[in-house]
Amino acid sequence: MAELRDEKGLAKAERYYTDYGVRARELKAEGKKIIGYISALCPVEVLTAAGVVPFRLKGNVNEAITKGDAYMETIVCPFVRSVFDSAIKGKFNFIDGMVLPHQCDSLDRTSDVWRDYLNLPYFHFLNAPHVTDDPSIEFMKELLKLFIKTLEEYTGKKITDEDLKQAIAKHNENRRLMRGLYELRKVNPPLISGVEMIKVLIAAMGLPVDESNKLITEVIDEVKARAIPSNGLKKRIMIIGDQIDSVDIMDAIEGAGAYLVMDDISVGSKMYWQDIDTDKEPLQAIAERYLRKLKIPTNFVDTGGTYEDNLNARFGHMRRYIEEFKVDGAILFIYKYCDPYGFEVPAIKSYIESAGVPVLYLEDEYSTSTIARMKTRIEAFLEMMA
Amino acid sequence: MAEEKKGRAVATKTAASIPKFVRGNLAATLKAKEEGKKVAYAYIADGQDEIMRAMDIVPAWGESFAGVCAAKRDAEKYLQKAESDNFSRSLCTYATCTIGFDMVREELGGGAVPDAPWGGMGRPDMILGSAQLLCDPRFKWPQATQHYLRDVPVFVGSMYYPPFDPKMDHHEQEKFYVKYATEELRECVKFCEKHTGKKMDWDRLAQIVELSDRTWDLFIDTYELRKAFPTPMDTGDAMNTMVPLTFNLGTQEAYDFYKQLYDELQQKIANGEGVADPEKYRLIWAAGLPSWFALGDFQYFNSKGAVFPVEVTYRGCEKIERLELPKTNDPLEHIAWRWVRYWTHWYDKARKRPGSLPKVERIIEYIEEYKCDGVVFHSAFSCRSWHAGIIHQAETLKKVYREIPILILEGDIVDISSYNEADTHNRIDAFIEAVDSYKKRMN
Amino acid sequence: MAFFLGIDVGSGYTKAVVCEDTSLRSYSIIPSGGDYRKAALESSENALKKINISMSDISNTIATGYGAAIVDFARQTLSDISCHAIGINYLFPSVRTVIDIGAQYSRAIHLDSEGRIVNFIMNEKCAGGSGKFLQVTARILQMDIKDLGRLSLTSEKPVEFTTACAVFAESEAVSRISEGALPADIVAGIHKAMSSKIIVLATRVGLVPDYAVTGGGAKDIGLVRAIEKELKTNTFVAQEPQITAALGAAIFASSR
Amino acid sequence: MINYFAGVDIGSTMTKVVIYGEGIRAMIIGPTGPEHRKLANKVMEEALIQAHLKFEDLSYIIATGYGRINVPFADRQVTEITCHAKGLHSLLPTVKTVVDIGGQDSKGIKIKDGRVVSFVMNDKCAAGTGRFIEIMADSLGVPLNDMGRLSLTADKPAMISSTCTVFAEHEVTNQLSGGETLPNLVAGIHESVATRVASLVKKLNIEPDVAITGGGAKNIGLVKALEKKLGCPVLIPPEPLITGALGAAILAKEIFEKYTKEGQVPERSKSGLQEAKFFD
Ligand SMILES: Nc1ncnc2c1ncn2[C@@H]1O[C@H](COP(=O)(O)OP(=O)(O)O)[C@@H](O)[C@H]1O
Ligand SMILES: Nc1ncnc2c1ncn2[C@@H]1O[C@H](COP(=O)(O)OP(=O)(O)O)[C@@H](O)[C@H]1O
Ligand code: SF4
Ligand code: SF4
Ligand code: SF4
Repeated sequence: MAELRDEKGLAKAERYYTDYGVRARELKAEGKKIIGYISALCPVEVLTAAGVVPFRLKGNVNEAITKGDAYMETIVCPFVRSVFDSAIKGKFNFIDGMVLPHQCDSLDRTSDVWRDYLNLPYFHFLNAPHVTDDPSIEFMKELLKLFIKTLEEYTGKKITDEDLKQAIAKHNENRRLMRGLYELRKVNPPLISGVEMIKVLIAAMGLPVDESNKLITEVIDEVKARAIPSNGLKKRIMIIGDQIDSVDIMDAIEGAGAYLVMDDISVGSKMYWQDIDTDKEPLQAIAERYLRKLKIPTNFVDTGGTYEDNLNARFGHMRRYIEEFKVDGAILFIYKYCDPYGFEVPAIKSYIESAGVPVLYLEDEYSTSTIARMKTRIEAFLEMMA
Repeated sequence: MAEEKKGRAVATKTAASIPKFVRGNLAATLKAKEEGKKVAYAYIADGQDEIMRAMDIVPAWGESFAGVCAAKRDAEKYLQKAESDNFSRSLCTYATCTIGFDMVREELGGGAVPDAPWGGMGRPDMILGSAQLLCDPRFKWPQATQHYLRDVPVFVGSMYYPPFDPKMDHHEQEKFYVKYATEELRECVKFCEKHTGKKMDWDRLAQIVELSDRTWDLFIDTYELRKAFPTPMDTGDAMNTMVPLTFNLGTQEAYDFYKQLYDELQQKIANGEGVADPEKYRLIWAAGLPSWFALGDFQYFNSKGAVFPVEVTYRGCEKIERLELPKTNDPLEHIAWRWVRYWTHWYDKARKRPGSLPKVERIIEYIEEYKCDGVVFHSAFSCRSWHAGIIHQAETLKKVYREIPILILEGDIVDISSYNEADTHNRIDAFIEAVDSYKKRMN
Repeated sequence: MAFFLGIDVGSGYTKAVVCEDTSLRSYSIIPSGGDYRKAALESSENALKKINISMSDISNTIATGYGAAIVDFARQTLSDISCHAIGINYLFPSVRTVIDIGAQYSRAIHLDSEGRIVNFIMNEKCAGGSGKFLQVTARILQMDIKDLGRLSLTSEKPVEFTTACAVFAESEAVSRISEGALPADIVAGIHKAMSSKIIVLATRVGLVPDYAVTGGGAKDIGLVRAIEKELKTNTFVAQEPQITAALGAAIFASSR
Repeated sequence: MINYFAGVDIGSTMTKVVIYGEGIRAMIIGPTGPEHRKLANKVMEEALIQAHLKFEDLSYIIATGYGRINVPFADRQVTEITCHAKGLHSLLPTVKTVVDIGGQDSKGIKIKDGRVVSFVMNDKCAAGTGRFIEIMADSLGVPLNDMGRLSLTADKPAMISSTCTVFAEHEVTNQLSGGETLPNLVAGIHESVATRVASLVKKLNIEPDVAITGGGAKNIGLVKALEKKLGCPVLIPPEPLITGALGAAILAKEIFEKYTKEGQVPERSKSGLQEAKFFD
């Protein structure tokens, strides 16, 4: 791999994206333990502190779900089915274990299936609550302790508060850097395209945090060096959804003649916008970040105030993105059979539209097989906005 | 479209009184205003029944109302209404049916909805949801409802039990799970106090909890009578007789109902009266909510000589003594323990049989005790909570127990649009033949 | 010496089998069309004529399949799952997993060592992946359905199909052709798509060897090879796999 | 001098061309073959003959429909959603909700001032599309043209319980042999499609006037069934099949005029009307 050693920034991200898991495989060969996880709800800091490599699992939109359907009902959301299908087909044969946080029924109700059929040396179901009040934080801390205990047993290494603090610092740095890259999307036209961005996001989530930090820094340097482009004429789009983790839909959006400038997806801004407080006891700080700060629909938010207050608490960040990133239109892309996102659609849609930004709601499979129809809808949406 | 399908003719007299119960529950929500009571949207098995009863809050059950709409084959208009505001068809249809109804009622000013099945439900004063078990809709549905009933406050509590992990002892964890659940129930009380303006009468609560415990016991005693040959009652009836336990827990009516059912079953056993004549095959309904619009399918089974002496669905309780609950004077803590143990009391057993699961242990135990020859699951497409993981349960059952015939029917609870009777009957026919050959093989 | 008749009224084809005691004497396969009763009569008569006997020589008749209920001259009906089990056990007693590919439905049946059904599973509300695909493909390529199999075996690069709908597979195939895809690759692509659906069913009943493929789909060697590739083992295919259920019905008739 | 514009709508089933000057100068409808480009040429040539024009007389051409990217001589591609709205608005300006039933998909479009404000499209399933009706017509042996008329004589539409087109096809033939009348079956088929389409378009808050376009609008039985399911009358443009192509042509005119007003010339496609080559 000598010829690749000079590869940097976007080129590196491209390779990590295209051959997802290539770096994890190398690290595995070096004797590192690779722990796969699903969802932005997994406290990666704990994994980093344990000295293992957190590796976010993704599905494959280009491959039909075949083997997985023999074990998992088709009423599970297609994203989860696709990840499981990839796993059972051996695409992640380099992982030593897996963490499945309790994000939603599609994950919760299939946790036995993951455990029993993948049969990994390490498996942990993190039973995170959905409610975010004080008792829930205390409960989450108990769950984190349990999580830590299982990891310690697995690695044979104690996880100290100091380890946690260091991991928190590194991941906060990671988030800060990524937000810096997002900054470069604010200009018009953005310095980095949505397609490039998703590649960086995917590449980053498959790396140990130090390498991820280095990659993002390189990308920022590379992108910053680009000539400031002349004024862009295309519409600026934000995409919203859960784990949208392939270029195809981004490509469809940009190919239809728009700039993809922002996201509220679980491999994107949802991962990077909220830091962990460093002035608190680590478990408390981690629990608070994952329950209260993380903006995912499975963290129940109720202000006790008016409905309008609740909406602001749940979706206010999207309005801020709209302003900061000068978003002209939003695409809400939800997978079928997803209750947590599905039940939010009317509320999100009307909330964003009330900010004067039109919303295209797409409910679809996790598959490129429907991409042609998606394109038509996206093009029509852009024509509608023109 | 309201082509009313004749409901299933029930086998027991007691079950025939169920429509009265259901109507009564719906009517209570409409009458509550006159009586100065508060109405709460509530969700079954959330552990909050006794709190509501103790505070004279009238529960309005969307799950019951949507079931009624489905059974009357009159849910489509509400499903469509919800869909018109972008609620996907793949979401829980209890929720989307009820939300559709809410939307219609709001458009009519919040009062009665003239053409609603059985008069519909009254507008709630509060919504009492619950996160985590049992499902996502239990907390997303209340939130989504608030989009249409903006002034109605929402409470979402949290009732968790430790997940099963063959490598991990759950007993340690139970304590902090119970502590958490107790605190969340306390939050629920606070919320109810705030929105009813009343204080909780803790003695009354304790009495109601005690009554529920007795109802749990009586329910199980009654249902265990079904072990008899021929069984005096099958799942077709149980989908009705579950109503008092599920929707009226903590009321004397519920207790009395099971007393009456108990007596009737004993009588039938004495007379040797069964559900099918002759009873040739005994099946277990091993998971899944029923298709409310197709309860007649149970009769189709019966017509083939097949009966269901036992089901997992809606058997939402257990003999209290079997749960070995720690003593406590706090009724909320008692509810929490009862709730957690209801799920975990199968765990030790499951751990003893390598590769097994608690849900599978339960099925095995019932197969053995009720002498079943076949297993039927129903997979409803709009509810992941009870229906995702069924394939794995079936596989595990075959692996750790034995190759018993299994039928997985696919359908929905409310949405009739993918149901095909002829098709379902064909499948049942083939399954009965499989059960028949299994019985021959086992002999 | 007695004659027994088994009739399988499938959604696509109606099959009649005449057995003399338990040996197969003749059979007939005709399209079911709209009138199942007529198809049942016609196929029975065809089969009887071949060995110069008439209905009155038949001791017992069993009907099976989608339209079995309409066959009023049968003494009894039995589901096609059971009939497949009996038929396969008669032909290949070592088979434990039967994969049946019919016109609308595909199913997998798990048998015990005595040929009794242990479990079965079939596709549900959608005909995606069923034998209908083969008919559609044959029509588009303007070929006889019989020749699809061999053509498929010559493919080097099967086309990836993106639709699972049996109806839209047609338009997808058409546009692939217009993009220059070779007919062989189209057929092989269809076979691949179908076999991956079918394997899901087989996996769910347990994947116990030996395997047999039955139904009209089993006549397609390309499809059978695609299935074998997924199973990583060979399968049994009868000389006339489409009559398996009818044969089972006739055998069953002889046992009554 | 009049400027001429063309709209080419390559649908999954039909290819439609409209030439627009001041008013419609030509409209041609032909079946869509697998070779879109070749066919687009042919239909365009026919349209030019009908309009007595040469290809060079066309100032701007827009392609739309499912095969829109396969029209090399078009100057721009626009989705059928925008084009249907545009076309329909020019024909029936009071319409706010458009239902388009085509061969491969059904759509609902809400329009305001001739512009799309929201839309829905069906899933990738043939149920609820024109294809469903075609297949049923075929297996009943009824010409597609007669389906509508036939269903109007039904006394009680047959209940078709399968959603899947493949299953429904068998169900229909069975019912036919079971003695169900042809009109009742055809009406049942229309009800089945109308039910699916209605539940699709009901996702948009339907506002009157409602119109139907696309091939489905040629079928009066389907239109009646849809009116029943939607609970309101439905308008039909004079030649519903060409709505999309007409919209494309009008859009071509608008775009061209916008450019010329600003003193600019829109960029044109370099490909002339030569036949495209497929298999080199
Ligand atoms: N000669 C053949 N070669 C390949 N496939 C065939 C052939 N004949 C029939 N088929 C396939 O078999 C299917 C019919 O199979 P069959 O078992 O008769 O189904 P059913 O019992 O449902 O009518 C057809 O849909 C077609 O796909
Ligand atoms: N004369 C007619 N009578 C009834 N239906 C028709 C008629 N002509 C076309 N159709 C229907 O219209 C459909 C094609 O409509 P069209 O809008 O052209 O679709 P697409 O744009 O996808 O090609 C066919 O599937 C057919 O069902
Ligand atoms: S898309 Fe929805 S159902 Fe799927 S994993 Fe995400 S939250 Fe869960
Ligand atoms: S358990 Fe299932 S049916 Fe009940 S509310 Fe939850 S999702 Fe709906
Ligand atoms: S996708 Fe096609 S095969 Fe499947 S149900 Fe729809 S029409 Fe039938």
